[in-house]
Amino acid sequence: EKESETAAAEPFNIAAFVPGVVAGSPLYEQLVEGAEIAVAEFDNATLKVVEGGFNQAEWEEKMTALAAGGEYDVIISSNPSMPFVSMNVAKAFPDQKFIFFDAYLDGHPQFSTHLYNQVEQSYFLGYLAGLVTKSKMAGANPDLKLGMIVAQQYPALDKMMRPGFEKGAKAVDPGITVDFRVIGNWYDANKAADLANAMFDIGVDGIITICGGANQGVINAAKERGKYVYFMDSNEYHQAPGTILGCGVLEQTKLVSEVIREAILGNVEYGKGTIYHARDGYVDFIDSDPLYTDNVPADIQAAQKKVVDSIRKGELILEVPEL
Amino acid sequence: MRGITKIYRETGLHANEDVSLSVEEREIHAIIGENGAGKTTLMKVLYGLEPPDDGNIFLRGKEVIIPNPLAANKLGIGMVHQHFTLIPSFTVAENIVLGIEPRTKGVFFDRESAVKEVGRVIEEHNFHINPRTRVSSLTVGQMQQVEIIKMLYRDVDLLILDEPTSVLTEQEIVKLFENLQRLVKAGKTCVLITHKLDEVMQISHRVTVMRKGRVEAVRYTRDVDCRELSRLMVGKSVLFDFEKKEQDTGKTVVELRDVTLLKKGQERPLLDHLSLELHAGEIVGVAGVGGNGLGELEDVITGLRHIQSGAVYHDQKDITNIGPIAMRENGLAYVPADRLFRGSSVQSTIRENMIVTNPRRFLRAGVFDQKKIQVFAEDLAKQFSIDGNPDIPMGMLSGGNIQKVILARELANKTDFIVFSEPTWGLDVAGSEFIYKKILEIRDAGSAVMLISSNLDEILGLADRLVVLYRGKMVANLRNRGVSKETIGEYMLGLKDDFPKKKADAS
Amino acid sequence: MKHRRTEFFVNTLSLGITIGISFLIVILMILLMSETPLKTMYYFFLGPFTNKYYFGNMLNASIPLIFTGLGIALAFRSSMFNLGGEGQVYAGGLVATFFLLIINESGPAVLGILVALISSALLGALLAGMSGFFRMKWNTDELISSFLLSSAVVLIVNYFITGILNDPNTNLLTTPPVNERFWFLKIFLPSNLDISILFAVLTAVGVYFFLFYTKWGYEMRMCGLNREFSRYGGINVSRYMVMPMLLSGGLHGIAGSVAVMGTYHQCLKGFSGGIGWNGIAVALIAKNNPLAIIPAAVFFAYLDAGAKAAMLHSDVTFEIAAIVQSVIFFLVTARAIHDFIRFRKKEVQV
Amino acid sequence: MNSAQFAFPLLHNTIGIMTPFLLAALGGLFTELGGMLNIALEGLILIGAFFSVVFAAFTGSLFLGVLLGIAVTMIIAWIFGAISIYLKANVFISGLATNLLASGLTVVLAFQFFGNKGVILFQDLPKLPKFTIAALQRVPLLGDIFLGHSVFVYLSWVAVLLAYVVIYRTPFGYRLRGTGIDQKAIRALGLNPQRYQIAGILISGFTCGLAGALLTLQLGAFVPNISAGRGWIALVAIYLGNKKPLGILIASFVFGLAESVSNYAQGAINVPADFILAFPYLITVAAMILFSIWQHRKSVV
Ligand SMILES: Nc1ncnc2c1ncn2[C@@H]1O[C@H](COP(=O)(O)OP(=O)(O)OP(=O)(O)O)[C@@H](O)[C@H]1O
Ligand SMILES: Nc1ncnc2c1ncn2[C@@H]1O[C@H](COP(=O)(O)OP(=O)(O)OP(=O)(O)O)[C@@H](O)[C@H]1O
Ligand SMILES: [Mg+2]
Ligand SMILES: [Mg+2]
Repeated sequence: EKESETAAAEPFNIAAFVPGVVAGSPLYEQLVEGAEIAVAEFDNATLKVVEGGFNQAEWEEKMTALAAGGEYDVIISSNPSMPFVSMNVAKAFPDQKFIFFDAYLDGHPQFSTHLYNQVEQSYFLGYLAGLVTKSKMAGANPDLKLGMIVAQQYPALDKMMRPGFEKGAKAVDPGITVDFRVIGNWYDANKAADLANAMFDIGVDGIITICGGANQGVINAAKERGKYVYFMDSNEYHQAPGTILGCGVLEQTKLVSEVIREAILGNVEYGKGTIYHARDGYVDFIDSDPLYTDNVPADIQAAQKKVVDSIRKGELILEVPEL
Repeated sequence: MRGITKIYRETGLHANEDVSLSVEEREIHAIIGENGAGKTTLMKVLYGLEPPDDGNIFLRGKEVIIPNPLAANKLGIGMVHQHFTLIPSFTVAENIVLGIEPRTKGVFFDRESAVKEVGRVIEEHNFHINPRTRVSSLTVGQMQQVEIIKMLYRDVDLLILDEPTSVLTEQEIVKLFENLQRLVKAGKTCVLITHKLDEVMQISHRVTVMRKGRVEAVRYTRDVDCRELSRLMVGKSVLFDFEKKEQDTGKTVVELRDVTLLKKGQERPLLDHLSLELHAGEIVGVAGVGGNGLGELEDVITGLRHIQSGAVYHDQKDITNIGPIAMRENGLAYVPADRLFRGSSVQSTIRENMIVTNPRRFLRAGVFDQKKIQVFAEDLAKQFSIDGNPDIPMGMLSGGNIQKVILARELANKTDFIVFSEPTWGLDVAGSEFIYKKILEIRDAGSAVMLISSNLDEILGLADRLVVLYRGKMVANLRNRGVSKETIGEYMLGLKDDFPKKKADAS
Repeated sequence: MKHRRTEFFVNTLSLGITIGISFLIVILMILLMSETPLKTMYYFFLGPFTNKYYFGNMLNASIPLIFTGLGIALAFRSSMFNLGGEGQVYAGGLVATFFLLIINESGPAVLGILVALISSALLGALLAGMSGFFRMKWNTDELISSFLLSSAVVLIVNYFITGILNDPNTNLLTTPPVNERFWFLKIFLPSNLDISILFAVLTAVGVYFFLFYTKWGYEMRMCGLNREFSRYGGINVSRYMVMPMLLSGGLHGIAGSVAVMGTYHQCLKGFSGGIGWNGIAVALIAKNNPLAIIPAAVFFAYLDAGAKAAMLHSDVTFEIAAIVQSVIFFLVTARAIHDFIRFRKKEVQV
Repeated sequence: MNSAQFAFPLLHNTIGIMTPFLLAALGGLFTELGGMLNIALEGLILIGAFFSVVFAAFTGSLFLGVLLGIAVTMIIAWIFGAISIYLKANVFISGLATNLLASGLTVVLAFQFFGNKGVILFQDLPKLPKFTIAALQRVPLLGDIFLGHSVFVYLSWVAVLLAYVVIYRTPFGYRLRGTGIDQKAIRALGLNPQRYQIAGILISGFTCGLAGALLTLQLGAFVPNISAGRGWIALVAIYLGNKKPLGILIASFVFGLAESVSNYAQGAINVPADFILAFPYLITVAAMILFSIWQHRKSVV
């Protein structure tokens, strides 16, 4: 209440540029949600959400259109590539400020960037998957094989998520291998299911799925075959209890709402990149959900908790490589 | 039919104007008239293919409305079109029953009873065709029989035949007429559209003459003669006589040596060890019953089709299988039988059609000189009295004018041998005469001419030498002196063969 | 002459009616879907003209469409179907980027640009030409083979962009940017519109000239209208199965390199998305007339720009553009409408 | 890993993968035989996919959902056909337009009704029934490869048989084929060729509706663009199958196998994924060329 009075004088307009579509992408949903929370606290703040579609070649132009109008005090977005997409836009409109989440670029005076330690996020899941594949759970088999299905390859995936997941699994047993497959797009859910089935056929019993709309295919296939799925970015246990065994999340809603609040108040420091870790509370593994506690055997839960806690406390440090 | 008027919407053309026609039971009624006189249109109205703009149709005294061919069939009216409407990949029986198929259990096509019923109709009317053969392997004459059987299968009483003889050979025509007469005896009625006056005289009981969309006259055939009919048709009397200069033949221009053309899956060669010479200043007329290699000879001598053995020479130079482009460079000019599809591009302008054989000569610095083309086109139009602005699409011209454009174009280049195939198909008397005059001019100018035709009058009238093909083999090669139609007929049917030994040699 | 004028009148009128109907459908859709229909309509129809940025970008978006439209029209004119535009544009963009990255600082800029244009044209021509060649040699349906080849090419280009040619300094899936020397001059700041629009217009004129004033163009058209006739007339029919595909592919390749040098300055993953497909629509709207392709491409870009503006400033989703475009395609080639007008005109005259 | 162990699941998956191609291609065959190019298969599948799942969720019945989904697909197919045939539009463009319409319409409607342009998840949709006979499950080959698929798979086999019978054994089939070969001949018989063409297009709408329903119902969700190029492959299958139902079955199998192999190969061989993804297309081109060489040889001496 107080805050809104202090800043009531001038309107503060925010545009959220979504490089893709909101629905089905947890991080984008959280971007919008977080921004909405912050904006709701101020009478003078407005939010416009623009979906940029899947063609990254069009992002720059759409971003430019947003900046060109000059109506927005800050443009926010979420995606590792956005600082690079916006470089020329920033040059053309030097007064425009940008805040990027899930992205990192230090030193650009118009940008404020906020990156999550996704090595930790995927490490959580890799470790759990490792424990499960060695366990006697109904869907687990003696093969030391896990899988990863992605829509396409991109730097954050290759540099953080894939190594993080593998590292986590190998921490359980160095003999575990991770089978890696690509769909080629973000929407062919049926192909995702086919790929998942092909993996199950060769002895994989748990898959981490990072393929947007096509995730649905992986979940479905796993459910049918009694295998397991590990999910990134949001709490999705309810989608398939007992199939989705673990969810590694980023507290994007929280971070976005906090950062936007500061932005509206004029306290954001541009020109800086920040990395957020599990120890800061922005990267986490969901182990409190009853759908987790009820479906994962107690011994595995215990082993998992040990590792998760040590990362949460900052005892086990997993560095983010240079992107 | 009374007071039929038909206007084609797209062109605003009055194809029929206040036309009345009455046909009596059990008669053969001929309709004649120049191209475009409206004969086909009138019959299409009767058959329910074109709605009339005015007028009524009466059948046995009762007025009827015929919305479509199916209704016409039900009323006992059947029509055999000028261009066949058969599906080549279906069998004879399948083609005949199409549209009123016998069924089993109400849903399935009953192939067995189709064959049986068609077989019964064939037998009943004394045709000789196997209902199980594919239409694609039939001769033109047989296809026409299939069309007629198709109508008989539909149990029609009135049979309309649109120019049935234009694609048939003498023998096939005889056969057709026998069939028609038998049908009439069996109680059917025939309407016969034709351009050939002798046929009218030979078979019809009555004749209606049409001109420019109107009925010019109706006569009993026994009361008129050819001369009067042709006067009625064109308004003036036309004489068929070819004023032909005697002329010595020159050197050999083109020679075919042992040419053999095969088709995969077919044992009998399409052209069988054919040897033939074309001399300068000579017209070689090639006759034959359809399906005996005339079309193939046309394709081979113009380079459109490759032969498997033998050779072709031009001025002693081997030009075997050099293809159509090189053939033209060797001095070929060619007026094809299929003038709409092969001979012209109907969507292109007349101008564009005129320059196809030698576009290079209109280039200046690699670019078309539009003025030069214009002058050329206008020039040809004048020389050949072609009606029509050179800028309109070729397809808008009448059949006769299209043929003139083709002829003009083919003669515009320097040529030393020219192939005509069915040059007067579907043309009226005046048009044919123009073409004949040109053919003789070309010969007199010293070119070698090959005239492939199923019209024996044309061949006997024009050719210096007569060649007859039978089953792809040459069975006659005679000087055209006092040869009778009957003799040629015997060769065409394979009753006579002047070269039987050659065949033995070959095998 | 009279004939031609009537045709022109009929064409224009029927196009007008088509567009009118389509716009009515758009208005209806906006009324149904938008809570602020007036605002949405304003941006949809006038958005592209509200500022220089939108207007320039609309024209810029038409540039690759002109090239691909011309490519399609050339092939269509000789009855060949090039359904592989997407892959040819993409591959053209990639190979141009590749050479520009290699050349980088060396030699004059014009030389680099020429190398880029030529290499993209050659690669595009090769890809489409293969389908033409298969057609000529074995009668393999070029429509299907070009589509399949293109689908494979898109994936292979993806590999190069995300693999060995990927820019390590960015998180974008793209090659590094090419040297600024090769960037086409912007002529309508702040928009992206660059000088290549002139190049596109010139190319359209050139293609028109080629088709109607040269022997090859003439022979190509004759083959397109009637192959049997052309063979009979002594035209090398086989050549005109391959040549139009080569030219078509070449123009598609150039569309790719022009987009790289003019707009993107690097080969971004997926930049060719839609350029190839929309070229087909543009060519068909223009009835394969090279000069009519210019307005057709601009019109196409206008619809896209309008939908984008409506999405940015109002509450409808961008995909309504797809619906509008589909309605326009449906109607634009509907010959019945055309005939109806012609018929009417005749009656009035009579 | 021994190869037999691999072969069974590989083939089992192939059968699943080929089903949408097969269904769409069989319907498209009827359009093709009527003498029209059906570019719209892709869009029709998408329409079928969207409406089937939405209606299934809405009515709570898979059967009703599929039925209504097919009905909508046939309506769109009818629009495509009517514009091509009665308004005499170029089928090529109207086909492209149908695809465009489908991709636009599904997203716009999704946005309008679900406020969402991404995945639309239908949680409590009934599961697609699978066909398993416990007694036969153990029979080698049969159990491993041919059983345990969703009902759509078996429907598609029935469709092959049905297509064969309709095309070669019914008056409708004869008239349809006749229309494709020579419209004038059909008209001269007093039949209306346009009716057969429309019927051919409606049939393609029917089977594309089925194919689409399979894609979303086995998933319990709609994802924009879920048809993912399957309609194009189906079109290829029609040509590759030499425009015959059995040929189409084989062609669909070939493509399904190529795709299945590429799915398995991604884990097994160390080649960039994009190349493996391109493999089915390249295989199909190769098959097409070989097929045309064979046809060419047959027609030339
Ligand atoms: N499809 C058509 N569209 C427009 N006009 C046509 C069409 N068909 C014919 N015409 C016009 O109708 C007129 C008569 O055509 P038709 O072919 O019947 O002539 P014709 O009497 O046979 O002439 P000819 O004796 O020279 O062959 C021609 O002048 C032609 O321009
Ligand atoms: N579908 C059509 N549209 C426009 N005009 C037509 C059409 N069919 C025929 N015509 C024109 O109507 C006139 C009469 O044509 P019709 O076919 O009845 O002549 P015909 O006497 O049968 O000539 P032919 O001896 O050449 O067969 C011709 O001028 C022709 O060009
Ligand atoms: Mg295991
Ligand atoms: Mg006639």
